[in-house]
Amino acid sequence: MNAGKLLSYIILAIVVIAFVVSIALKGFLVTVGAFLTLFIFSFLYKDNPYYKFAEHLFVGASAAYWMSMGFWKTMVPNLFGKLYPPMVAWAVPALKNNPAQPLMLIPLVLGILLLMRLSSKAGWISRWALAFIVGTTAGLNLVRYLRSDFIQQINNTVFSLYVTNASGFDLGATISNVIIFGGVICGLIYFFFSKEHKGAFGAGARTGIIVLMITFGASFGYTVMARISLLVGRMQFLFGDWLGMIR
Amino acid sequence: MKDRLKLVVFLTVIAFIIQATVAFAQSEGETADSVISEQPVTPPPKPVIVSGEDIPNDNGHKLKLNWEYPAEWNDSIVRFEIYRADSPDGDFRRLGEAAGGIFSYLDIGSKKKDDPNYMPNDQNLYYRVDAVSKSGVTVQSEIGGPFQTSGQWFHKGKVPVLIGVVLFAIFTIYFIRSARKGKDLYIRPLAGIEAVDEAIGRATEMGKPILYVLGIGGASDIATIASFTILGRVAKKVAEYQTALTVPCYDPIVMSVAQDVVRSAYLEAGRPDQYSDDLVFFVTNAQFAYVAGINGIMVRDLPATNFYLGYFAAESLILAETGNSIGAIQIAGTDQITQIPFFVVACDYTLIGEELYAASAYLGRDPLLLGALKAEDWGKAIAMVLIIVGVLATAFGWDAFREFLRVNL
Amino acid sequence: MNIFEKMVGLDRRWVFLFLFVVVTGAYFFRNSFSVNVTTTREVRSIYDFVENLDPGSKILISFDYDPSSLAELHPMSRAILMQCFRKGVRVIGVTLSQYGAGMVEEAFRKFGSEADSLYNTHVEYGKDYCFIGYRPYPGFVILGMGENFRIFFPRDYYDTPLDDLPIMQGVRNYDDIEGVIAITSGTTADMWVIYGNARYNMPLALGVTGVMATDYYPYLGNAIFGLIGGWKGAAEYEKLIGEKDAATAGMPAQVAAHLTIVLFILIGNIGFLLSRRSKKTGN
Amino acid sequence: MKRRVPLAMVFIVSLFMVIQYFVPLDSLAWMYQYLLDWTIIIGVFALLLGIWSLWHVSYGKIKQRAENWQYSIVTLAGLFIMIISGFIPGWGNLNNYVYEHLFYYVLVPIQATMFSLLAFFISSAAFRAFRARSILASLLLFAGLVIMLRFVPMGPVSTVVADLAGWILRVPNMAAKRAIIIGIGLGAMATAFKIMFGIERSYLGRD
Repeated sequence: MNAGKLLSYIILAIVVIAFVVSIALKGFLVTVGAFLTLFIFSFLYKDNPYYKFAEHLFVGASAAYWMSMGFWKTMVPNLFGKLYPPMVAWAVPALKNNPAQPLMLIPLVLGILLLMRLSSKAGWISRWALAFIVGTTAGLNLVRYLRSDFIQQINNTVFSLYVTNASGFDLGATISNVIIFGGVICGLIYFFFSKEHKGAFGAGARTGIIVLMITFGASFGYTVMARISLLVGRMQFLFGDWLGMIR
Repeated sequence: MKDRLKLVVFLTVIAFIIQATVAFAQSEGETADSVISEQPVTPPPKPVIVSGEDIPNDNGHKLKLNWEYPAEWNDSIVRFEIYRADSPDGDFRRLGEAAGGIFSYLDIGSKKKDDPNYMPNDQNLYYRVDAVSKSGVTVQSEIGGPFQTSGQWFHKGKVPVLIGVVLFAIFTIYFIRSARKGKDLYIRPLAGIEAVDEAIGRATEMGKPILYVLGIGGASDIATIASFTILGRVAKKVAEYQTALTVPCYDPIVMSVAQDVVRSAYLEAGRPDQYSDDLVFFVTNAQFAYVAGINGIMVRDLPATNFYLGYFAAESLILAETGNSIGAIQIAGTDQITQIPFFVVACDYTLIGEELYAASAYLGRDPLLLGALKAEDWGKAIAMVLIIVGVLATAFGWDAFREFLRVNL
Repeated sequence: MNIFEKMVGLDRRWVFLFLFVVVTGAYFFRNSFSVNVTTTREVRSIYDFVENLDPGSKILISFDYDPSSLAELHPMSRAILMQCFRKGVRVIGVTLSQYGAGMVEEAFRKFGSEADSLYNTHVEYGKDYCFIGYRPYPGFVILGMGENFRIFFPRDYYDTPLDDLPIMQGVRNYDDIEGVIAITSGTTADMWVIYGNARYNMPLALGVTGVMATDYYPYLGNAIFGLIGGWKGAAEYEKLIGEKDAATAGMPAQVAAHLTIVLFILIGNIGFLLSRRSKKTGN
Repeated sequence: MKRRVPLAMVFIVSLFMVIQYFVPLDSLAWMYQYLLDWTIIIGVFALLLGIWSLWHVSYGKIKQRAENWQYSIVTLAGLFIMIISGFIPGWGNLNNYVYEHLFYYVLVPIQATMFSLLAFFISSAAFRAFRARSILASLLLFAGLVIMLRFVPMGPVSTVVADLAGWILRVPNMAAKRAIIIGIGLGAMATAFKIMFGIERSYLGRD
């Protein structure tokens, strides 16, 4: 038995003992939560069996979680409940007296078509269902993006460059507005694909990327706060809820 | 989405009503104060229903009821109760109430026939308003009506959007046609795209796999669809070079599509035998479980190249940092503006926003796609012109321009 | 490999370990550190706004978040409410978040009694504050309140007619109150700007989560007069009112973490610049 | 059949979606609601495909005794325990003891911890990437540092830093975000257009 293996057995023993002690002192459920938390944190050092265990458990259980959710919250009330309400009356009594909607046969059929892809011969037919989904949202996105991301943003950028305040001309605000105006224009220039970034156009594009970089740095810096809050939250769980060391 | 649209329609409606109400209430108030200031002792007068207006730009089933009431009674009326029936001698149903001092009510009926609050379009409706005084006396108005509501064929507030759609369609069709005729279109180089070949080549040399992450979007998210096209090109190269490819998926529909895309790419490269559905597989559709799974794949399979293209949320940085720690070349791209900074910081190449959508045209060099790219550039040019003209117009105090761009919803 | 190259190529696990130790330590000993929080203009302007109100004036506070963002937003809600109660500024409370009502109701009662014990006030429902509850379609409600609170809220959360509440007497709409502070974790922030301020032009301030904050800075100075972002903003507010609580308690960990990151960035850059120089001279 | 039907379907459905945006009539809203409902239901059917794929890959690993195959047993155990507890008849409202507790004491802690790993990764990313390699990288570094330093008490300098941070967030931040959003709007529209007219059809595969 080599040293590495010996060490891993020692660690396993410690983990098991700590787990048992924790169950005895703090209860089963909070212990499970705490050990899974520690298992995930251990990934920061390197990949290890404990992380692998937590990861695989998480993947399997979460997939099934969403499956059950989808079945009870969507299939039952939205499909079966509308297709033939008495069928699900035992689960969702509120639906009992709703009229049956034969149109709901269409998603049922499309859904079954989708499952056909498991067959190697009739797999192509599943594309009908895909086409339906993609088509629905393509149309929806077309108008949505045009309105909120295009027209609305242009409208927001139309403002007065010259700013006055109570004491007259406001130099600072005016400069800021000019920078915003210039920044938007240069940013747009940067995104031009079919024109070479040369000369004045190239200068505009370079200014554009400068503004982008400043923004990326700032957003990154600001997010640190929110992420540290998450970590503090986990500390609170480990040292407070589990170990009871901080209140 | 639907909710949002509905909401916005509601908002316009209420804005209309509210402004009318205010104008109305204010004019009432001004004349009234001077007339009588003492509390009258006589029984309260009847409210008088003045009008019932159909709300424009909607599907009907909504009506704004206005009535008049002497302002000197404002303080002694607690509320008005509003009733509706489909005939003058029919069964009047209580709809709701308005506080004293308010002289209009927005009746939002149901469009469902079996709903007790059903409000038919294009049929006569009759209303009654009861004033309830502080002392508990209720006075009924005369029955008002008939009023009608109707749905409209076109939402007038959305004209700018319609113009936009039509203009954009014309541009796209024009440039696609000219591209088809063989007109050569220049496109500037994009570092992230040029790195794709090199990144695949590197993986091949090292004999390590390539990891392609489509993100947590659905098959209908624009970013995911852009990513499918890139996946197709990448998979074809990968098949030609005989490198291993791993595509873990978050959404089962995305997985199905990705399987099709990769299978066709292998077929096109002449290596259908190399493809199996195990290359493109489902992990789970829980955000962080998906990330945990991909992290595991990364540290165990040690891919030489990671692609993160599609829709990403907070997980972007977890992926990019883990990928970096195993020394992979990373090419990322997303249209999620909050995540772009993290990719820019932690990846070797990042396609910023629109560049992700453009990537498919770059990789395919298909004239149709290039034409559409040109149309996008024209869209940007128009945006710039609109902004510059708008700023100039505002400088000269001409606000009509800005008003035109406002989409009333 | 010289020392500078080592600085550049430092294993990131050292960064992790250092951060872990620092954050844990700072959180454990949070009461022994006092962090001098620098107050910013955007937070101070909200504080000054409330501070300059006369006792008896009224403001509307909209608590548009639910228990999932409670940890991040409750501290700022508490700080603002405490200041109002102490100053005698009256608060009309509302929530535009579906699951917010119970939480807000509880918060009012809790913070009210805290104010009573801390400042010797007698915060009374109906007189010093009221809570008019929740209505769906936030944009719609914001516009409606611009005309008359009674359009959507004929009665308060406890079903009392608004006119029976002393605080609501003579209050028709935004014109009769001094301003609005919206503490929000979602899209209602946009709605307050677009439908509230743009249409009725009342003074508006926002309190938002840390991730949202950068998106609302552009509105400062035109649509909103103040902005509180996440824990930092809340801690600033707690400092301004001289009443340290949850956000301040989280600050040592935040400051320590930020310092750690800045420190590592400096180490990385010094190493990078010097190793580049030593390479040049070596050549 | 294999290609024409789906492409025609995409065109018809997406055209309908565009039209319903401009026409506020009941009949269209009725159809629109159905379409959205159907999409969601088809999505749930697709989950079955997902579960099948997960089972297939995990089972394959176990059968072949591939590397780390033991952990695939854990995955399948998690999957089946959760499915069984979620599907037992009569527990349709999901208020099942095992299901709920697995959620609150297994899924929630792991998820929150995965999320909190970001605190570490954001630090290591800053350490590695915030280097003054070029002018652009220096700008990124500078803006990031200014924003982070606003946390750090530094006497009178703090006010200057705080004001500068506020300015960066108000001015360049706004300009850049607008430019990116307008670009995204155009790109998304173009992609939607290409899908509608069948120019972009990669999602349908090729055979």
